[in-house]
Amino acid sequence: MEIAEKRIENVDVLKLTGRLDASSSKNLKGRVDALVKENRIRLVVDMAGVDFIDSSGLGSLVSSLRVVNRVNGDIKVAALQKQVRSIFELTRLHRIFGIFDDAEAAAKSF
Amino acid sequence: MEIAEKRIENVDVLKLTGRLDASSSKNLKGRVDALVKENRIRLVVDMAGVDFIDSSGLGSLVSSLRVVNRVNGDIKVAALQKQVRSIFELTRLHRIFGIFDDAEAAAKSF
Amino acid sequence: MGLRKVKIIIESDLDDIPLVGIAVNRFCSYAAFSETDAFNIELCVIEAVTNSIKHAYGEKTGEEVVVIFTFSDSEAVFEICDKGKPMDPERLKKADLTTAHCETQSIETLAECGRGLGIMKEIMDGVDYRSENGINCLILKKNIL
Amino acid sequence: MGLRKVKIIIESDLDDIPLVGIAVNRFCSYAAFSETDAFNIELCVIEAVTNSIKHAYGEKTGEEVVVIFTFSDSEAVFEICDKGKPMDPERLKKADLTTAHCETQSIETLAECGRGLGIMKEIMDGVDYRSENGINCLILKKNIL
Ligand SMILES: Nc1ncnc2c1ncn2[C@@H]1O[C@H](COP(=O)(O)OP(=O)(O)O)[C@@H](O)[C@H]1O
Ligand SMILES: Nc1ncnc2c1ncn2[C@@H]1O[C@H](COP(=O)(O)OP(=O)(O)O)[C@@H](O)[C@H]1O
Repeated sequence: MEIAEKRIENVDVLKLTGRLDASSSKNLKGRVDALVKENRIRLVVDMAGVDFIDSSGLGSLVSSLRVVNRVNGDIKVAALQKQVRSIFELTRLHRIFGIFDDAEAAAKSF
Repeated sequence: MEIAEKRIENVDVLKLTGRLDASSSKNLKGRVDALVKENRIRLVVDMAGVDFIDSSGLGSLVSSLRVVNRVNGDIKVAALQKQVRSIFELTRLHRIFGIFDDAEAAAKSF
Repeated sequence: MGLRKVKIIIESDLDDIPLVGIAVNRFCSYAAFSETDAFNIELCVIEAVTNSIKHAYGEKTGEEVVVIFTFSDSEAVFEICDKGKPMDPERLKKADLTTAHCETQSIETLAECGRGLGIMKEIMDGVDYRSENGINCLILKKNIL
Repeated sequence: MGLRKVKIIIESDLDDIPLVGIAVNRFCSYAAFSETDAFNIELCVIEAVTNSIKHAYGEKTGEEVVVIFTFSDSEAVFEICDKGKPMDPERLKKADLTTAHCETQSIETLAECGRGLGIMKEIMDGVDYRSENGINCLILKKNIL
């Protein structure tokens, strides 16, 4: 999985491409931890390019959210592919994350 | 691989779908042998639905052609997918078979 | 088509898991599952392989995980096997995506919630576990409609 | 990405060969080969597996054919191994799609022409054969550009 970063105003967007699984989820958590250290705690995870997610990937999103919540920040999720969205719903994580159609809408929601 | 048959005037069209390989090539040879026994020796093999061919598949076309040629019939090949066509060319079989864009054109060429 | 069978083997390295995933996905399409079913079954097999590497082998590399795929016209079966530490079968029985600590709204509890076995039980038509002669196999079944 | 590795095993049944083919095709895409390269490499691996079943095992079922796929950023290697009758290595050396009996216009001679090894030599960057301790492996290499 690749992680590309950009900013929309004061929001950091992490654009993921590939598979968010047991191996790559460590990279996501690492990036979020690094951003939180720099006090960048308004985050959007753009999942348009994520064509596979498993419970480890979901777990990394939840524990990233926990880290960011603790410092009163938030993570919004954007642009879920159909199958990935259905796994969010199966595991009920759509109740925990703000989910948006695209990264712009997610960034504006802060 | 599936083989569907239809007639265009006095030509028999064998429409193949799937993989023409060591396993399925036996079916093709069997069908051609059966048609030759009924003296149906103007044949078109419609390959539009064939997304894979190997040397066994090519071999079955060549030996079918031999059987049909012996009784003064012919086999024309129609609608090769791009990758399949390049294997015909690699093995120089495009010099042996009349190759047409579609089954109608192949049938008309008799 | 008769009974078809293929085995995929990787070493216990998380980075090799996608190779199993993409192969399983294509096998499912070949067995006439829909794209959605293929995605979901791929997910379950990957959860099982990940569990073997993480829990049975404790992420020790150089061990083997074997996935045996058999299918007929009516059913697809995946056996995911390792030679590591066996799982307590109660884990499988109790796994449930709707149990208290996975259903809570508290992000602290949610983060701790294991979802792999629960996902498998939701998606597959059968999930079994067998440990015999040092070989542990999780068996996933899905009907072909 | 480091060195990645996966093994696929089927029994010596021609009907199981497509399972190897579709998996190899996806592995090639994953290793960043083009669609055309993936098709051509799939073809070569299938030629090799077919030869193991037809020639090494004489189509006897119940024996194993193992395909080991390893790849790095620069190269993909497929080892296709059986425990059947070894091949005379001269067969591989002499194989050539342009040799007399494959180039003739005579349909009688053409029908007899074996093309599997010749195709592999045309498409791959390396084709080797090794037979040791009762295990025969054809080794196919393709550079990743
Ligand atoms: N293959 C296995 N071998 C040993 N223990 C396992 C295995 N699979 C699962 N377990 C145990 O069952 C628990 C629940 O697994 P699971 O639902 O997949 O969630 P997670 O892996 O995220 O903890 C694991 O934490 C582990 O203790
Ligand atoms: N894996 C193998 N084991 C034993 N003999 C083999 C093997 N592969 C090829 N051969 C021999 O080499 C010959 C040429 O093979 P090939 O070029 O693939 O054409 P074909 O299989 O159509 O004859 C075969 O006829 C066979 O005698």
